[in-house]
Amino acid sequence: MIEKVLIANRGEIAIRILRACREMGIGTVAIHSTADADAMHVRLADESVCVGPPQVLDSYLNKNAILTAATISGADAIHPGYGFLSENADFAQMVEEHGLVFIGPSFEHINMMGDKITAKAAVKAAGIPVVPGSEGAVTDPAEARAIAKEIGLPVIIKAAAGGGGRGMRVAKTMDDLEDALRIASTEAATMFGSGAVYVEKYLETPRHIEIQLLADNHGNVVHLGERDCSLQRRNQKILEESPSPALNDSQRTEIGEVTRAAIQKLGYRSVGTVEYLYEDGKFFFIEMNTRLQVEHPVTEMVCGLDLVREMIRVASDLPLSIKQSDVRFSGHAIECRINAEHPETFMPSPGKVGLYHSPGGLGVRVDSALYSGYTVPPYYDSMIAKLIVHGTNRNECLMRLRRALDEYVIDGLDTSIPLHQRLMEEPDFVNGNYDIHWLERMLDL
Amino acid sequence: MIEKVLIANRGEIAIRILRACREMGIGTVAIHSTADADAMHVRLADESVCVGPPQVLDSYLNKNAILTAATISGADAIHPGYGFLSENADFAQMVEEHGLVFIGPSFEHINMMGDKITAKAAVKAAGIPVVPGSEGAVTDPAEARAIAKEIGLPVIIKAAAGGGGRGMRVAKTMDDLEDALRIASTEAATMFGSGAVYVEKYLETPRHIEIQLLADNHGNVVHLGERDCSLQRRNQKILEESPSPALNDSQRTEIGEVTRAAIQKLGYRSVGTVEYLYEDGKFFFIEMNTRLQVEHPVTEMVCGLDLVREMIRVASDLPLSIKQSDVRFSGHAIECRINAEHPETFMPSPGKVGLYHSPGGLGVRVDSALYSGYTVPPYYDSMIAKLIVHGTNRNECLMRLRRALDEYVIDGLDTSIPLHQRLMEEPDFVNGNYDIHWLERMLDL
Amino acid sequence: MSKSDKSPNIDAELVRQLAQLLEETGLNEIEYGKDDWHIRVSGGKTVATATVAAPLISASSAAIAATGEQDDDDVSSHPGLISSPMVGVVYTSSDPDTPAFVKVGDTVQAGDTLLLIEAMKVFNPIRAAKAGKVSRILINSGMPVEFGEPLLIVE
Amino acid sequence: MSKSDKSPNIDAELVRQLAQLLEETGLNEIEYGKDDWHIRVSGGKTVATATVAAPLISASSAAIAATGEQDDDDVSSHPGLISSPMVGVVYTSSDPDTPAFVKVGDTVQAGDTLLLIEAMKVFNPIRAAKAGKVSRILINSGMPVEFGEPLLIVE
Repeated sequence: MIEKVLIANRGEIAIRILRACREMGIGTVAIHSTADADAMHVRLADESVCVGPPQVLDSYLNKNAILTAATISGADAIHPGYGFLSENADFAQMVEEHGLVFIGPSFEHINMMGDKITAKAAVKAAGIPVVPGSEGAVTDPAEARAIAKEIGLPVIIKAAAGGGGRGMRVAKTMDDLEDALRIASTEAATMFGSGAVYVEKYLETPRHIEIQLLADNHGNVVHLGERDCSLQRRNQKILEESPSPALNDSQRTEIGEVTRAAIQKLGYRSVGTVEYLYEDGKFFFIEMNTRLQVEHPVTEMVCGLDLVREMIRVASDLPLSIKQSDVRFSGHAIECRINAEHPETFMPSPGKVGLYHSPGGLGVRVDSALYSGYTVPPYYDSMIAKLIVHGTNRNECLMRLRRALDEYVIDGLDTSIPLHQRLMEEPDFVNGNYDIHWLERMLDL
Repeated sequence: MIEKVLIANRGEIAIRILRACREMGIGTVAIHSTADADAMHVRLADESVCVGPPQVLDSYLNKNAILTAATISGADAIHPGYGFLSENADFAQMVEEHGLVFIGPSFEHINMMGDKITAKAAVKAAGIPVVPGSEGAVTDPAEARAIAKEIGLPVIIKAAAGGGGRGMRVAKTMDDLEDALRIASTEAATMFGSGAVYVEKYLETPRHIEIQLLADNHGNVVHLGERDCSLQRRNQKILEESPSPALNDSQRTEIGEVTRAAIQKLGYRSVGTVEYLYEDGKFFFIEMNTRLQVEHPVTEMVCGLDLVREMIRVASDLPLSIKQSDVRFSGHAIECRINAEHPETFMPSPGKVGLYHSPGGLGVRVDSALYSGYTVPPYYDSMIAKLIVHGTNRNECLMRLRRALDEYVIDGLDTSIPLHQRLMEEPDFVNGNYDIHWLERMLDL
Repeated sequence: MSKSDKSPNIDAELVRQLAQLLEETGLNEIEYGKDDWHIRVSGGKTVATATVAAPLISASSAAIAATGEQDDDDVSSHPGLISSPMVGVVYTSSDPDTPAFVKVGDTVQAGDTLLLIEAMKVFNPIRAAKAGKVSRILINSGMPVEFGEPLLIVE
Repeated sequence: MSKSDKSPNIDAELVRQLAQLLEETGLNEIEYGKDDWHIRVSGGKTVATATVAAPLISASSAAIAATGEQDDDDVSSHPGLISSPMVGVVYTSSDPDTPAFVKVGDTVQAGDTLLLIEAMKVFNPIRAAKAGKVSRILINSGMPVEFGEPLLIVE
């Protein structure tokens, strides 16, 4: 059994993991950069180790330092959280080679899903619906034209090694196609070290719907329903909900089961998320995230499960605590990501927090590393809090979210709370009538 | 439909009610004394009215002022919360006579349950098990002796009009009996304006177990399971949990159904709680509380219901949103009452709050009116926060509670947080092995 | 009666006022605090700072704003202030067709009725505690008043 | 490495020290603030107050306590301080049977090896950046060190 976990992350997710460990009686080691010496995750942990200067490459991405910290603190497992080293197969492998437990999937699966082309081929073979497009990397414009003719315009060109929406180009006409191919390939080479790209059908008004999975080392895989993450700005999720207002029960059950069966076939373990674009009743694979996601609490709230606890159980070789037939979806949950940024200009707003007061009461959960007097450092992600609200149905959930947003006080910084408050008043959002472009249209971007 | 509710209370319960109103789109009017001008319930409400000076008799118990405040603010309903005027039948009647809705039971039921002897007779007739004892008021020592012989010693003598554990005397021998009768009667006359007392069998190591009920104007009554409130100090509840570690499913179903049927027979409406002493597998009626209780969130957490919302629905003549067959008990919940008092000496500790930081994360709910910089006034109840935690089972709930207590920061005051932390380490408590005297024994009182 | 208002404000005017006073008096520093509110300005030409602690929502100023057009800052501590002893609706005369009991400038005797406050259909007279001159009337007839709300000043 | 510690402490020594300074200098008041930490003492014989704001859990002082017996307050800003450039285990000699690279009082040249830090089975030499005299050694051989932890002082 795991007795001490080093948490290779910072901010709210480090605290999320720390809480799960503490509730399981497991010791915690926080790592931090010099900029985070006063951070809440350091203050709450049983032990902490400074692993480097503020720059992430030398601290939170510093594999050697983190492994050394694990060794000298006597941790027997490492939880990577999300971001940073969470999908770094080399790190996962190093952790295992050091005789420590990596709380996550095998490095082989991280590798498989890390390359878009390999991932697409693997999940397609396992039965997951994919977007029509090139089978592999495309460099020849003639080949690209042939594919575009076959699958129909518009098409999108994506970096094989990319992610987070970078290195993408849309071609609406055949004339666009050649330029788009060249630019995307150059960008991909610069950003990801490989110019390999692929061509796919471009969906005009899709929703982003993802299926949460949970698997153990004993062949058990369950799906925990979907999250609708269509509210995005520059491919960054802003608000997530479950269930999706767009799906009915039979669609939910069907895509859940298709995904579950495929992941079982792949022999995957730990948590994972298969992301889809959804349009006109059809699902198209985007990518699989081989880690805990920012929005995992939405699923926890509707399923009554603790996903981090399950990850730790799986990493200890225990079977899942539930079977698919035990999974119950209850009510509706929404997560608002609260960023330290101006709600209109989106200018980052690090700095010292004045009064901090989080909302409370029935159905309200706050995951945050903020406290009164804390200084949000300028070096890291701007997400400073997650407000997650549960209600017996979507309307109750929205009403509760509205009152919780009104109660939330974060003085001293600009935050995206006013943006969320504005969303609550938008008829399209209230009616669940939005796609992945809706938010940017609303913001006039 | 109710459009604006005046909340005739203060502190966390005023905020609890305000939140439910806001989530139903209902306007809120806070009342406050001059001492509470800066209180959170005033700050969060849509409107507020100062009804009097700090002394409760002139403010929160000032019926005329509160009704006038309702009139001039245009409220159409009054929610009394708990304490203060919540079980004052005259007030409930005045509210109705003014053409306003009293969000609670009928004043007749408040009256019925307000007098211990009437209440006992009424619930006994409706099928609820009662403690063996006198049928009515007893003043004659000979009669008391006869009853004591019949039901067996020890016996307890209680004020008919009493409550909250005051005006009680235990007689362990026949010699004690006469004195106990005289003293109890004198105390009752002084405290409650009536010297009427009754004699009951005294239970030596009972648990306090209560059944939460919910009833509408259409004859529907559901029970929402039990709460175990045996952790008490001087008859004040300190910590409550549901389900009780002492009951099995069939006992739970049986006492729930017996209570539900009786309350249905009485034609009761709104929320109510039937309190029992439980010993050796048997239940004995203590009293019925005709109001929302402090510990209602425990039930909300295991049933996934919003009791204040249900009260408001019932007051609007709507049917209950659930049937008995819809009630699902899920996991385990515990509430810690956090008081502004020394955790060992129990000396009240009003004053200015320094840093305030409430715990967050999965399964944690905080109901409180505190904020950083708030001054807890010395005039009112010392309860300043309720920490309610849910887990999939009792052990998970206890582990979560432990970590949440460790995260809770209330600087500047003595609070009972350390007492709760101590409880978490007590093997008897952890094993669920406690009765209503256990806490006082542990505290060496 | 107060409508709540969420944004805590820095009172820039107050800062300016203290800064002026500082120059005028030649003092080095002025510190001024009240309950959870604290200001300190120091140094004639250096930075002035004001901190308003903790008001989650500053309802109190809005509450005052509802009571009349006057600036109540000085009113609340005025020795001649008569405040409302109850919640109710205030009337300046016994019925709409009758002249007001008093107007600004009137001289009153102890025991004179100044206003009526209706609560629960009972009209409660507000009487002068001592003789004096009515210098300000802070309410309008028919207006709801809270407990403790300033009504008028007799000095 | 820091074990967390929940009770914020009043630094009584600091209060005494400032009280002395006050008497010595004849000042009326000394106010001293730093980040979320603030102290103010005033009046030779009147009350001294110290407030420590916001430390949810003061882990930082415990972190320092683990690095040696010395008081590190002055050490951290010492111009001759050599801090650890990495997380690892520090060694004062190349193996247990060999004498230490340096001891207090030794004179060193730029480039001399002072310590080794082992991280991931690699022994990294910590070398003197400039010539000088070793005035303090703040670690013990075999001790784990954090990034930035004070190791020794060469002046």
